[in-house]
Amino acid sequence: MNLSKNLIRAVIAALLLIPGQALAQETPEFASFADTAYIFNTLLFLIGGFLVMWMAAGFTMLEAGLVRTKNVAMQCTKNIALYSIAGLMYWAVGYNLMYGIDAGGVIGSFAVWAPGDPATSDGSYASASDWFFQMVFAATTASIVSGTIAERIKLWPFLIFTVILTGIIYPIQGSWEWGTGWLDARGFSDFAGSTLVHSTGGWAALAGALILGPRMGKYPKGGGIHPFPGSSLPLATLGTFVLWLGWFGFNGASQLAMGTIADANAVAIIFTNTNTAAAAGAVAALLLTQLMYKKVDLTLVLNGALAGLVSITAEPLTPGMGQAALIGAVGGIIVVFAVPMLDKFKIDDVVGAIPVHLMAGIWGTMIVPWTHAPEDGVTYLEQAIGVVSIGAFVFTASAILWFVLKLTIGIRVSPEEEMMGLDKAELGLEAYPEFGQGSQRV
Amino acid sequence: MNLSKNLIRAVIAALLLIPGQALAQETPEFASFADTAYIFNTLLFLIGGFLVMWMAAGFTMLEAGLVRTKNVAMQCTKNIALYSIAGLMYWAVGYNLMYGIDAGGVIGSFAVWAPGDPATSDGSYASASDWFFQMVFAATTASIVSGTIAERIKLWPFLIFTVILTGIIYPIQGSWEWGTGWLDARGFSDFAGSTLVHSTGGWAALAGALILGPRMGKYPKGGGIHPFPGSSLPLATLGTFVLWLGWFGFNGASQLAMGTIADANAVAIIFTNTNTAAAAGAVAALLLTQLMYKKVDLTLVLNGALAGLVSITAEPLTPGMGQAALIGAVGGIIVVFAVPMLDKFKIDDVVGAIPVHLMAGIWGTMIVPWTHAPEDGVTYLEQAIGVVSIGAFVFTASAILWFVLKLTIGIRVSPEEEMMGLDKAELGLEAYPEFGQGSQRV
Amino acid sequence: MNLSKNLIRAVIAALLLIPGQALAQETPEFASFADTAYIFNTLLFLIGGFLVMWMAAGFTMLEAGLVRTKNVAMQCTKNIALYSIAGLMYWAVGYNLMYGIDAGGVIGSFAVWAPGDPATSDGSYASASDWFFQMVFAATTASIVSGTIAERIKLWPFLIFTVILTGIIYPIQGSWEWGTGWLDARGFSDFAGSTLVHSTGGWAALAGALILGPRMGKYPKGGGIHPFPGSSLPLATLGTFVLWLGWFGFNGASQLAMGTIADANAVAIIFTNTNTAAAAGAVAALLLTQLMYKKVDLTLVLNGALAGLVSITAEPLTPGMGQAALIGAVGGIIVVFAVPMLDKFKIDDVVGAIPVHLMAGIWGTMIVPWTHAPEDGVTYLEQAIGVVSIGAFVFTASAILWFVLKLTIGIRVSPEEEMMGLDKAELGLEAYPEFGQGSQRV
Amino acid sequence: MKLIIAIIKPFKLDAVRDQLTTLGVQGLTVSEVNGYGRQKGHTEIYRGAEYSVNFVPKLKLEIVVDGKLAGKVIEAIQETAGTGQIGDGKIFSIPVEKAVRIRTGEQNLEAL
Amino acid sequence: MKLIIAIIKPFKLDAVRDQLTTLGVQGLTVSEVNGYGRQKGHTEIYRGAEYSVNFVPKLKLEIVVDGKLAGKVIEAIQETAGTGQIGDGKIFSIPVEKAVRIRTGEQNLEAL
Amino acid sequence: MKLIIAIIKPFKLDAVRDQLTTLGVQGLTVSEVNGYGRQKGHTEIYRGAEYSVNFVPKLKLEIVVDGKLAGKVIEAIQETAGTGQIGDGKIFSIPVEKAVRIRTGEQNLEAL
Ligand SMILES: Nc1ncnc2c1ncn2[C@@H]1O[C@H](COP(=O)(O)OP(=O)(O)O)[C@@H](O)[C@H]1O
Ligand SMILES: Nc1ncnc2c1ncn2[C@@H]1O[C@H](COP(=O)(O)OP(=O)(O)O)[C@@H](O)[C@H]1O
Ligand SMILES: Nc1ncnc2c1ncn2[C@@H]1O[C@H](COP(=O)(O)OP(=O)(O)O)[C@@H](O)[C@H]1O
Repeated sequence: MNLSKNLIRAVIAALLLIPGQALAQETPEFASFADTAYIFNTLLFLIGGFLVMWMAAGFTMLEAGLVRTKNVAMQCTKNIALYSIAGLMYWAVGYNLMYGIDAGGVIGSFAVWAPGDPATSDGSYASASDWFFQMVFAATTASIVSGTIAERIKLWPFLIFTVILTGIIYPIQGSWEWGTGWLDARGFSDFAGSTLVHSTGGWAALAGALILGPRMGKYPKGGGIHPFPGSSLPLATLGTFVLWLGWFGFNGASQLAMGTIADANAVAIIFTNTNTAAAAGAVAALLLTQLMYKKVDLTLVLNGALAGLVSITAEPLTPGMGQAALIGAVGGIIVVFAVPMLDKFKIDDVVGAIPVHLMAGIWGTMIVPWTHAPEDGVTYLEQAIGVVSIGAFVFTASAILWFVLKLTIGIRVSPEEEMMGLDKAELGLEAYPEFGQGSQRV
Repeated sequence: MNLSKNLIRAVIAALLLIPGQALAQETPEFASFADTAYIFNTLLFLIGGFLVMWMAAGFTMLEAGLVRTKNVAMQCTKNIALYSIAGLMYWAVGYNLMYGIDAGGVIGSFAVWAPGDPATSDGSYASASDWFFQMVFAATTASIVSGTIAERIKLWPFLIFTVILTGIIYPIQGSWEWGTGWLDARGFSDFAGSTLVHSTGGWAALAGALILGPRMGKYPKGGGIHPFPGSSLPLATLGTFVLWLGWFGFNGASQLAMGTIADANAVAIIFTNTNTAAAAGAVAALLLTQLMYKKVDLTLVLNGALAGLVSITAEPLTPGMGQAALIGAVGGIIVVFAVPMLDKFKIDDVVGAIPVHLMAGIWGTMIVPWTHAPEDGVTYLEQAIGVVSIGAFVFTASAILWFVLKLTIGIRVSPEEEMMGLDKAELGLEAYPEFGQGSQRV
Repeated sequence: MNLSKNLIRAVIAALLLIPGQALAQETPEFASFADTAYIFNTLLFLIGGFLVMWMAAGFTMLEAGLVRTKNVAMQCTKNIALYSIAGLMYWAVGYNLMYGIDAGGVIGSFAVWAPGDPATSDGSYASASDWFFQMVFAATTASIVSGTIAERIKLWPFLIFTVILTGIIYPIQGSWEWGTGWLDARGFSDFAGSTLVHSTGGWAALAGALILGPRMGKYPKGGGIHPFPGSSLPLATLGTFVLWLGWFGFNGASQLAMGTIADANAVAIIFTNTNTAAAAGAVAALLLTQLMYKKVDLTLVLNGALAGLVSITAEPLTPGMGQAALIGAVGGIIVVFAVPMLDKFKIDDVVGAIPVHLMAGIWGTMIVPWTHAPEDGVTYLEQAIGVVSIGAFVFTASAILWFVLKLTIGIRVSPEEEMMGLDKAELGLEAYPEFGQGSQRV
Repeated sequence: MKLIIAIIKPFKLDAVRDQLTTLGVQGLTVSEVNGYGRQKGHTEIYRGAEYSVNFVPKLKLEIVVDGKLAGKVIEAIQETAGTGQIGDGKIFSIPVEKAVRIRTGEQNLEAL
Repeated sequence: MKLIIAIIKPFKLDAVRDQLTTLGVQGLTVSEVNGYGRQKGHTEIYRGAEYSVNFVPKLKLEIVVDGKLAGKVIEAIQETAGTGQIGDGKIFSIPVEKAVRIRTGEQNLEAL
Repeated sequence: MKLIIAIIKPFKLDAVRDQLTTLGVQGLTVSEVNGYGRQKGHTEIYRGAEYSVNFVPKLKLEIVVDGKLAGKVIEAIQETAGTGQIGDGKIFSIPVEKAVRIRTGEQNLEAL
């Protein structure tokens, strides 16, 4: 924090990063309004990035709250590990696989990312701020998976899956659209990732849930469903609020710029639409569970808010407030119906990630043309092509990977371990060692 | 995140929003320093807005920690629902009722809000960013109410009250001051809402507490007070820290601008004064509880910090650091005396919202003239007129509404339900189903 | 929030703060690009400041999760109190002791801080924003101490120690480097405080741990170690995520400026390096605990992430991504070995603050020259001199203070109180009164 | 001496204890238990799936008393713990052969 | 009447209760307990230090039944709670002198 | 056979268990309980209101032993669990008619 040294550092940094501009940077003064825009854009990425990073904590709390006590520490372990892995893999492989692609292409390049790589910036923002913002999206995708397949998957196969998901699978499909690959060329539109992030996470989760099978005792032989209530609803609620907060970064900074009045207005509209969709999703689930079950189900209200957020993510800018509310409310409704529907198919999704991220993600993506003028060229057909092609790729790739893991190292803990809980079985510790039966208490 | 498409989008957005300026926005370059200020102002609203949004999570955690286990899930449900409802009502009614008012007027207009409405922006910030920032204030007001009347009020009457509070009651009184209505014209001053937000929430809560009555067993027939210790003090502490953090947005962004050096300096001073008042409030409660009870009461320290924050909210800019510390410390002292005092009157305020938000809010508002130069025209008389008139309006309107709800659908759960806990009775689930007695465990 | 009044206020504020400039501020327009930079710099401090403030909540949750149930409320009390005390002491004494020093000097001046003091700003940012950012660093230092000596130290001696630490000890050593004192003059380099904040906290904690002694029963007479598992691993995980998030402010805003492209690039690089080091620290601890113990230890993974963060803090700007990963990974490795090593020496560090903050802090400081060009003049020798001299000063001063407290008011609770838990003994309440044995439940 | 085991509704604890104190009972031990009986638990809904919670939270009191006092104690519990509604609980009486106070080594009636 | 105390593995609760119901048992009381026995607990590692957890979570069932039914009840528990693996638990039978239903004051067999 | 019920201070558990093991006791069951007795609990303050916590956390040990061993077991508990301070707890002895090991069906002394 020494100012004189900072100047030296800043100059060095400038030299390292944008060699051409650094020479012009001899004074700390602005050279032009373009510089101001550069800083605003960078700031938007950084703020958006740290808000999305915070979503990793949101997923952790949501999942820790919705699994049973005996699996809480494992869920925490998986979540901090997956965020860390995403941070390394997206640097080592992911970013350039996603953005080092030719326009209209199918696959990017394999190269470690480094800041200042001219390919990674159009010169209107710091390349490192862009990397940071893109990386947290990859981490979000992995967070989605961990919730669905909780309480029965072994730690290491999950982590290996995460390595491939954040390093390979996510970047490849991402390159098709945001990397300006073939889907982008066709006219597919997914503003902040209803399909690219949320459905992708959802498809990977679905493949895992199918191959892993449900938790022991969830669907008893005699028929019916045996619910396993989550261990801590306040933690689940906290997680939902964290995700809601993070989503302002997720959608808002996906505007990718706020150096002009138009961009600033756009970011502001994205904030309001995002909030409105979430609110409408929560209220829809609130009303619907009251009507259907005569009781409000808090966990479905939480899921409803998240489904509202996922739904608006494909296009948070063009809808009016009423449209945003409607889009979000339908997301909330989808969740209330899809959660028991999955149970009917005996697909065991511990936290509801498939309804929230996959189904509401599809809905959000398909409804994009509704709020676009025809001349924008966003069509239902191209949206469907995007949804289907990304879905097919991610589901197939994930299924193959899960299968390979199953056949090699195995993906599921033993029934005894599942009964004992993953915390004791795999970690050798307990999340709340002292409560109730805790061995430490006695 | 496709750049070319984003440009199109940005232009569309600009056209939708500020038709006049959009034409001038053909290049992504800055047109002028005024544009830079516009972006800074918008950014301040957005950052302030998401910080205040986060306060909704803070209230949730604080309240979940201070109610008994059997009511925790209900408290979470109420809080996520109220934030959602505020988001919808402030769009459908609230904003224009509050800001669509003539200077010096008494009531605004009834109109759905839409971004870009010229009435909602003076052209120096994105109108949507302002809406977002104002909306989260309405939500805060409702959050205050939910804590006081916890553990005994039914879900739906509370939600209906929230609809009216955030859509009608809060905006009307808000219009008198921030909407440039009659109180503003007289010279009342409430920078960030000690009265407009906090006391308003407090009056609504007080009316509710009086009409609902205390929790069963709180004031036993034989006399005395039977405390019901909160279920989780770490969650209550977390909630307090979240609120403290959010308050930087609450007060800081109430400067409403940071596009000039003077505004940036002001926002910075507001941050330091806000922090100082909170710190002094906490330390005052710490010392006072030690002196009075020979033991430090953590829950009163938490309340003390919040009371410090409420106290400085009416004027976080003009005080010096020492003044800020004093204003906050008095807030902390008020809480330590007011909490048992309310108990003496058998007013059962589960989380201490009335001392924290109503009483410290009055204190903060009344002390504003102290730190103002006489030529500012802020007088104790006008402050008192503001406090009393808003108090009278909000208390009366709330009391009528609570009464109507009581006579129609009823506002209080049955004694059996209260004993069983609202989680089981009204939601049919449990916040921590596995701990201790949890039915799932056995 | 009245605009006209705000203008008046802003002008007053400007007059109060930067008298010279205020006259030039008659219009709300920008005067120059220098003003824009001023606002960006101020904004960086404010955002960084609130993120670091949030770390206080992170430490609270981490510590609340790692102590036993019977000491959780006390840990919450200590943490909110220490943050409050830091906020007052750094105003009353700390800031000017730290920054009111002559270049190359040994001690600053004793003076209460006030905004606008020309000594505290070089005119390129709001002085209050700088104070706020510096203050939260002092609070962080105190947070580190509270974790190590938890579960056995009395409340008041701890708070008195905090008063001196944040008001005197931290500022004096800080003045030597960031205040441009003698260490800075020699060429010592510590970008964001691996030594100045983290090791300082660690040394104070170590002195406390040695003088207090271990918790009863931790090292049984028969030999061996009796672990006391933490009460809530999800809270500990939440705390770690909060700290990780806050660290973007901690390191990022330590660039101290973002008003130029070079600075914006630097802040962005700092974000990515910070994240990478944390991720690598977590992954290193994950792999290492699996290899060493055949089980992953979540608490060490959490510590590993934090050690990664501490390690990169001395120089988050110059490393490349690979270097950042390596620096962080070594931090994670240090933790895994140092935690049991401390146990061998019977130094009882409840949360691992000494390995994380002191040891990784030394590592991070010593490795700074590796990523610097020789012409930067950062040498291993000068780094060692900085580490040793600050360590010697802080350890000695802390030890003396702990001793004086021990001899006067006593620092340790009685064995009965320790067995009963500090919550009941010192606060007269319980963190989770209803769980398990809770008296309220029965 | 008898060991009186009483299963009661949790909120009745204070009333029962007060009443027993007036009878001269100087100690008792309480545990949190789950009861299954005629009172049938309730149905919860979690994420759209109904399930019945068969067990109801109860408290179990264990009180060792002089055999001569046993009748009165049982009566007192029955009166104070009753609400007249299903699930009020049970009282069982079991013979105790020996009692020891750990602190002093006192035995039997002196130990209570 | 007998008080049957059964210490069982927690996941066997539903099976045992169902079986007892078919025998006509109408009520029972369950507590969460920790057991020490031949089943030796396990070793945990916390921050690099190993430690053994000696106690194993178990459930304790307390069932007061007609003396004539006691044999069948014990048998039924033994059959349904058994896994054949160490730690399956124990059943103890203790004589009960008196039983009272709090709600009605009914006594002994009628009270069950 | 006897069922020895011991109410002890929680931190004495390890000492008692170790001592019993040396006597040849191979199993026991522990529950968390709240005790009311001469040790009077303490006063807490919550938000300015005082209230007394009447119940003190204790552990309850249940040990079924050969009748011949009962005396020694009681003695051993009394010695190891005692601190000489109020609230040390009680030991009660109750006759047991039958014991069964669920795993094997072994009965009585063999079942312990
Ligand atoms: N045979 C029994 N043995 C042990 N405990 C019993 C027995 N029957 C009932 N209980 C306990 O008594 C409680 C109340 O019994 P229940 O049949 O529900 O109603 P009631 O007390 O009105 O007869 C049960 O929840 C259970 O804990
Ligand atoms: N003598 C005893 N008295 C009371 N409870 C016992 C006794 N022996 C065993 N138990 C209980 O029975 C449980 C199972 O006993 P254990 O010896 O582990 O295996 P097994 O049931 O196969 O003989 C123990 O965990 C303990 O709760
Ligand atoms: N008559 C009793 N029946 C059952 N438990 C008792 C009885 N008296 C005392 N206890 C238990 O023994 C514990 C200790 O008793 P207390 O009277 O406090 O002290 P002391 O053990 O020194 O006599 C109580 O907390 C309670 O759990």
